[in-house]
Amino acid sequence: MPKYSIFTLARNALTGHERWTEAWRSPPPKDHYDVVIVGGGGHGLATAYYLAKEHGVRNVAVLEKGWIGGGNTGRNTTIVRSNYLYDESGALYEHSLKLWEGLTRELNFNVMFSQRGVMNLAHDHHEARDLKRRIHANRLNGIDAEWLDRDAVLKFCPVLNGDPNIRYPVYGATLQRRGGTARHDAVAWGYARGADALGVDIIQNCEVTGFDIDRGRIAGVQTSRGAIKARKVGVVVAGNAGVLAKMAGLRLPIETHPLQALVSEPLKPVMHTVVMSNAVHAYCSQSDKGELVIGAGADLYVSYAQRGGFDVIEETLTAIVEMFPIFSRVNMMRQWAGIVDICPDASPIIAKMPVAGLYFNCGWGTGGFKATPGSGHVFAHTIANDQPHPINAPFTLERFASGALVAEHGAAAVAH
Amino acid sequence: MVEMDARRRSALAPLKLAPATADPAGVRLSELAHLGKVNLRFDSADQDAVAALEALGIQLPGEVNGVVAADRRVLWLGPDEWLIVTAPGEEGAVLQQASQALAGRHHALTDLTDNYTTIRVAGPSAEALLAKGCPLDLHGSVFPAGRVAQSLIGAVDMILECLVDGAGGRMFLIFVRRSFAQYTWDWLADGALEFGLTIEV
Amino acid sequence: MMQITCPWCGPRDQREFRCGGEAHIKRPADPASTDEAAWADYVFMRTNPKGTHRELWNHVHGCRRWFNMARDTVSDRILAVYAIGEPPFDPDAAPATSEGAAQ
Amino acid sequence: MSGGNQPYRLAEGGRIDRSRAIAFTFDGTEYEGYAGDTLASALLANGVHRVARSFKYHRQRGILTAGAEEPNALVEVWRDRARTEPNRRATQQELFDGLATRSQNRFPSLGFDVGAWTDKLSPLFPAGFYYKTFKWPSSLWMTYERVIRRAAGQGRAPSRPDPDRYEHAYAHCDLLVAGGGPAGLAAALVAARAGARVIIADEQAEPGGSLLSYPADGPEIGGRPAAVWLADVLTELSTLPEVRVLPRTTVFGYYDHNFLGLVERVTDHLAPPNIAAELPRQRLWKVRARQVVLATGAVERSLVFPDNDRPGIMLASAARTYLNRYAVTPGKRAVVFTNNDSAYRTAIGLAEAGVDVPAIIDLRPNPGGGLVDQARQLGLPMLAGYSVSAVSGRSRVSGLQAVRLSADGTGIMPGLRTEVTCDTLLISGGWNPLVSLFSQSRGKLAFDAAAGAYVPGTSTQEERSVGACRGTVGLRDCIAEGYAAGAEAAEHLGLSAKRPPDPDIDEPAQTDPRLLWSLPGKGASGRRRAFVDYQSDVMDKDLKLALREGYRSIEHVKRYTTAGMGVDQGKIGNMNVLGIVADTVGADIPSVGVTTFRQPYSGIAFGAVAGRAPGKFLSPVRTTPMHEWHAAHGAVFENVGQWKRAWYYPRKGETMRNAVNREVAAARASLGIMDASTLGKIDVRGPDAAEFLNRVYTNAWIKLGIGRCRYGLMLGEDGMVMDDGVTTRLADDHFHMTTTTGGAAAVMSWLELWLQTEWPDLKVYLTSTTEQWAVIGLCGPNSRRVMEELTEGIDLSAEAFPHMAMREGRVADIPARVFRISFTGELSYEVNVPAAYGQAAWEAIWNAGRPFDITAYGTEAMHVLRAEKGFVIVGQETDGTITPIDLGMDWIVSKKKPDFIGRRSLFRSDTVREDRKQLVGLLTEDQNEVLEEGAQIIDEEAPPAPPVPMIGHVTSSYYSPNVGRSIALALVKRGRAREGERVYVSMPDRTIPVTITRPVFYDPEGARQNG
Repeated sequence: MPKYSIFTLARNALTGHERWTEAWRSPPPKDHYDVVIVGGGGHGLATAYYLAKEHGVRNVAVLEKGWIGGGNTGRNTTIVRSNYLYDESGALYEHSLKLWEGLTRELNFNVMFSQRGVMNLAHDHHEARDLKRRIHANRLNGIDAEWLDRDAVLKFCPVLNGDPNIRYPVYGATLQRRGGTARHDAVAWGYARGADALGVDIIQNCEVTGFDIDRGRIAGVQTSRGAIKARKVGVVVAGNAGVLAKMAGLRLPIETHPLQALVSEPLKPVMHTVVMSNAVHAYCSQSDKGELVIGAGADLYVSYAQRGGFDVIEETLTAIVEMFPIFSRVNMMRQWAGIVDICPDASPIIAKMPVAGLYFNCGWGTGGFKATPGSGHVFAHTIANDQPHPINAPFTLERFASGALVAEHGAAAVAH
Repeated sequence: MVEMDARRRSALAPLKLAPATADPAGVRLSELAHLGKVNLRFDSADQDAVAALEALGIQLPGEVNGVVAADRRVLWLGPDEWLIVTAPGEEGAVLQQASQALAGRHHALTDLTDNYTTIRVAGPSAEALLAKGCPLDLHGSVFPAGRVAQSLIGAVDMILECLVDGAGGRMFLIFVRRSFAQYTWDWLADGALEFGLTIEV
Repeated sequence: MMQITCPWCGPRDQREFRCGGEAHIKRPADPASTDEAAWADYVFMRTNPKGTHRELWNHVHGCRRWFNMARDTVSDRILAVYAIGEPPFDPDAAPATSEGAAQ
Repeated sequence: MSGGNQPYRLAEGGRIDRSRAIAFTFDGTEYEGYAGDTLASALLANGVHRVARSFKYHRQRGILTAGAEEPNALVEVWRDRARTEPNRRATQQELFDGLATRSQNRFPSLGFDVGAWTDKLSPLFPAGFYYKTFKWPSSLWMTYERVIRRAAGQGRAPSRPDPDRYEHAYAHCDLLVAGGGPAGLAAALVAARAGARVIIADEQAEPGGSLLSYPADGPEIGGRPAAVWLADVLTELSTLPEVRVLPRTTVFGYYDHNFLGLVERVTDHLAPPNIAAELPRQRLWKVRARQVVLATGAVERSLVFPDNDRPGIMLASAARTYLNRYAVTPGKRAVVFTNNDSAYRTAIGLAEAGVDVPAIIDLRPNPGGGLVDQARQLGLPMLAGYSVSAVSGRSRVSGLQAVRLSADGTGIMPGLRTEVTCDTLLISGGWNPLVSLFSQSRGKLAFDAAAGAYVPGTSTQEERSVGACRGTVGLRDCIAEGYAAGAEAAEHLGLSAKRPPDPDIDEPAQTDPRLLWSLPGKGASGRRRAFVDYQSDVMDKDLKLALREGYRSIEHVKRYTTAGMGVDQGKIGNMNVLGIVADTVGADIPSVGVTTFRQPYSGIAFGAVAGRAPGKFLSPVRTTPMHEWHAAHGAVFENVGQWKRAWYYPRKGETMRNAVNREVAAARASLGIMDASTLGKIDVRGPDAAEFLNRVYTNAWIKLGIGRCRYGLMLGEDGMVMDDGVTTRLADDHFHMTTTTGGAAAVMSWLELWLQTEWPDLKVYLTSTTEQWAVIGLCGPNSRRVMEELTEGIDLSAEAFPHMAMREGRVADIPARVFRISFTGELSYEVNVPAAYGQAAWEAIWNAGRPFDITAYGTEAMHVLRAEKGFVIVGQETDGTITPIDLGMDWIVSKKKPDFIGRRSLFRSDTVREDRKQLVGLLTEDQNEVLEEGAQIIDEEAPPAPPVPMIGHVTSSYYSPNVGRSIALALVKRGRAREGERVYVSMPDRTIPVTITRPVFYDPEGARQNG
């Protein structure tokens, strides 16, 4: 794998960059793999990478029906944080955040993880109560979190609307300084390049159409490019989890909803952190290109259409202009939607399935991007050892029967 | 007409509506305070019940989203739900007579006189003003006088009724819940500025 | 932005409605004697189909009536609206029409 | 040329109003233009081409186009600090008196920009360079990023809030026509004549589209000059009552079910004094159309050759527009460089206008067709089979080198080259039909190999594309298609339309272009700068690098190189990207795939999408019938959902805590009054009403006596507490239900859901009466005495009117329902009167209460009073994970009822755990220490290193003047079993020891409320 650095960049400049080699191969599928990962998004590629790197499982294929990183990985608003309420989620997302902090070097690929801080706004004392409950829990779980009063909030993000007489004035906010944003495509590409270097086959334009199950045990998958045998199959397909589950005869507590986002035309940067508000209901950051990256809630009906209603865009930009009145004359440049897999308790499922050798990683809903490294890391462990890593042990399918949910609606309320 | 108890305050009374006049007035706004409003639920397949109500001057509209204009105006709200609108103070009589007429039948008669207030939107730009926040097709060919619909005006639920105004054109009555009255009024008045606003009190 | 035909009020903008999720979910006749798994299936598990979805909608800003709707979740075309209590819409039985187009 | 102060303005012609000269500034220099000019045409009239610096390499850039697709000429329009508008297309900004504009993305000036070093060093910044560097040491990324962010962005956001208005309007029509060019107008006309309700939206200041760019002596339409035909059509449309023509209006989005979004720019073209304050700056139209005709036209492609981005290089069609519509010549000596016929019109037009045209360079070895012949007849020199291999001049083209292409067009024939001096280079790479809206409608695109362009294929909505956006060439066919589409649409609407005969127009037939996506020249790719996407500074070699590095999918190529991701969203460059990628991988274009077109078609202001909602109308402010009284008595209000509730009533000099303490004490000592009108109220009526309540509440309702009240808990099917309230039996078949303030709407639709879908057999009607009633809470030992003074028709004695009963009578001579219920544990009454009487009743009670020093108390005092009694608040003691058992409310969960909503979930293995969090009380050692709500509880005084095990959290915490100390409610694991134990509340700086108690701090026996 050709190393990336300022020096190799300079050397290649002399030859007009004609000597760079491909970041990952595009081999034809083999007829057998030890592990097949279905879904070439960030989570799937990370899973393959850690399988190869930490568990020595290198005869691995990642099957992607389109192009890698083309689903929610390439459509999300790239917010990374770990300030969740419950111990189980805190451990999962903090595990992920720690991996983020070393990811650029780990992958020798700049994922531009920018720890510019994430603020969750409170607009009255009732919201403050819930947010404080969360930061107290974060602190005791070793997750950095602090409370900013109104003045501190406006100092930290001066472009916020500081008028005390508006409908929902700024009351205070939680701040996780280690949170921030990352470059979404780079995460997929970086893991793909890393996994490929360790021998993983990344196979695009290869859609899984069925599972081969032999006496309750997975035997392989049927794909648009033929049958592929596999001892184990890990499925990480976000919004399409239900479709794949059905192929395996499983039912999931998941509904697939559109989640919309938009960006503005590039502006000279004026906003250097991430601001989220549940009450006014939108969140916003400014990319290194200068675009305001904006999102809000998911549409409340099942859809695979990657579309959603214009009313959500209206409400979202209303909230943005309310919070940032100086952005009113800024242009929306592009809007789009992903399809997200929402669990009743707003927490994921990372677990063995009733079919032996079959594993699902789904239900990330509106907040999966931030978990990419951690999700891949514990899912790889679960697949390699056929038992969960302690961190993902609580995130089973069975919890919906027992009632042991991990209700993170508060921490995940404004979709991101 | 029953005499009005001076202690009753309409939802918009606190606004102390100041008359405003613009020329030309694209929109004329006013509050119709204290109209009697009785919500009626029952199964209109029961012809005897329907007849008994008709005897009281309460005639159900034959079509959905329809209105029967009379002293006791009946607005269609749903397959088994209507709003009976009367002159101020008449609601008591309607409640009492109608519940006798429907006695022994499964029904609900509920006084909602104070639950709603009524805002009249008139003038050549009335439709354009409503179109700023109402997703209904308000074109005269689709929503003529004698129609009613439940929908949204901005962020507020409303019952919208279309009537003939004096000049033979259309005017609209908006029924909104009391606590939303001031917000709705402000929203309408602000939106009417570009057309020229007259407030009638 | 869909246009949904309320079985009572006629075609209205999607904004007037709220989706109530999957329709025709059978509540166990005797919850007390229903085991955890079956109960969880009723409370939490969903069909979530890629294709025809039969779902509940409420004309929440209109007549407040709940009704059934069949919609293609890939195209968001509405295949049918029908009253509560009617049998589940069968895509093979009925010809598809788009509400958006039909209006 | 007119010379004077507009040296490039022709002496006559054009659609500008020469009687109205308009002064404007660009980068501080004063210029003059005419009414009807755009900023671009006026600048060109003054000989100004260089107006911008490019995004990445800071190269000097000129005006490339005459429309929304402009990738280079983005300027800042400056009205004042609150009204700066970044990234405005100079080609779209209409001129108005005093228009002040600035170039962007340069420092200190457009002429000298320190950022320009990036161009020199561009070999170090190929596509995706940032993925390969700035990685070491990782701790420094934030520093690198700070530097990168300085270079980022283009325009600047305003520094003050936007003072302008934005309006929304819903619109419904039979036919929406997007694009007011010949094809669109033709369609609109036919449908409108048939009586259809038609909306025509056009981006420009006046409808007409391509017709506006025809020379005065251009082709005649059915014997009428194009301009006359246009005027006639517009006149007829204006006479048809159901037609709305919207100029300056962009159809930006095509959504599901024929819903389209339009933005009308109402005042952007006006000078400040002429803008009426109540006029919106822009209006967002939300259109539901039964039929749609797309007539959005086409944009010309550029050609990809070395230094194809120099100022003075312009699309040939744009030059034609400036020449004919604005009477402006782009230069004095203009070379035309093309791969198709259409550019010859420009050459001919310029030559006829007296501009020197030293060469027409055509990629085709043997160009043919009528326009080519006309050019020949005019004796314009032609270089057929030639390409441009080099351009000289940095701030303005000064000359170029033309070379003979090899047969396959990939190489250069040695020897055959000529130098041409010129100040303008007009290019045409063929045409891209604007299929953006069609694609947004989810129509399937088809590829036209001859034109090298995607065109509309199969439609999925009620929509038709006509004219150039469908790939149609030639005015006659465009208009004919318009007529046909208008007629078809009308027929689909059930109208009978008459389709006019196709117009007879004399225009030369055109021949196919020669599609060469990337043209040779400048040898070593290190020195070559051939731009595919001007907006994002993407060159052909960047695309090849991406492919070389394995980014094969077209989406990967775009994302890696950022091609098509700029403000023009690739309108000019996308086809060239696809062509170059296809050539490089040796595939045909369709197999490379097409990237999806996203809304909006072109940028629209956030403010327009938000409309009037931000600020005053963000969300309704709901007020109670007594609101005015509270305000007059100094109440501080708090938001509870959309409601404004009186929070507390501070007297002069009182802090919040003083005021609340006073209110809390008074309510128990003598008499308190509070406004409880916001509670949700539902009238439940019908023979099955009691059975219905039995199913939705956890406790039993069948036997509740008439005139009696009962507290109820509602659960979700998951067994978790959802809402609570007191419900009263008014008659055998009639109940008055109350809900929490915040839960009112949700509970109503929840109950309707069960009634309508699960239990349609139950005979029950629900009616919301929340706002029919004003509710006045009277609380305290003296409340009965006040009631006695005011009440008629009710025996108020404890025996006749016990706790949890309701009586009807008159209070202050107002018909009232009086409930003896209490959320404070005191002797209390809730007086319900019709809302219109609310303030009158309140004032009467207030006056009658004066002898008892009646005290108004707000929601904060109410919280303290109920906490003293350990009464829970749904949403504070509960969070969607709490069962009644967790709250210690087993007493309200019926053991006898076989079922109620959520019952089964209470018996799941996790919900029956012994160690679940349970509601308890907490007492601090320091009686004045008020714990922080939300604080977490731990077992150890000295917490270990994280993660620290947490056993619960504080849900409510207040100072209680009645108990004389602070009190708190909390949820603690196994809490009930740990009564009396000491645990610790963990704060960042310390741990606070607390003792677990029963969650009741005052009058545990409830003697007072029963008194």
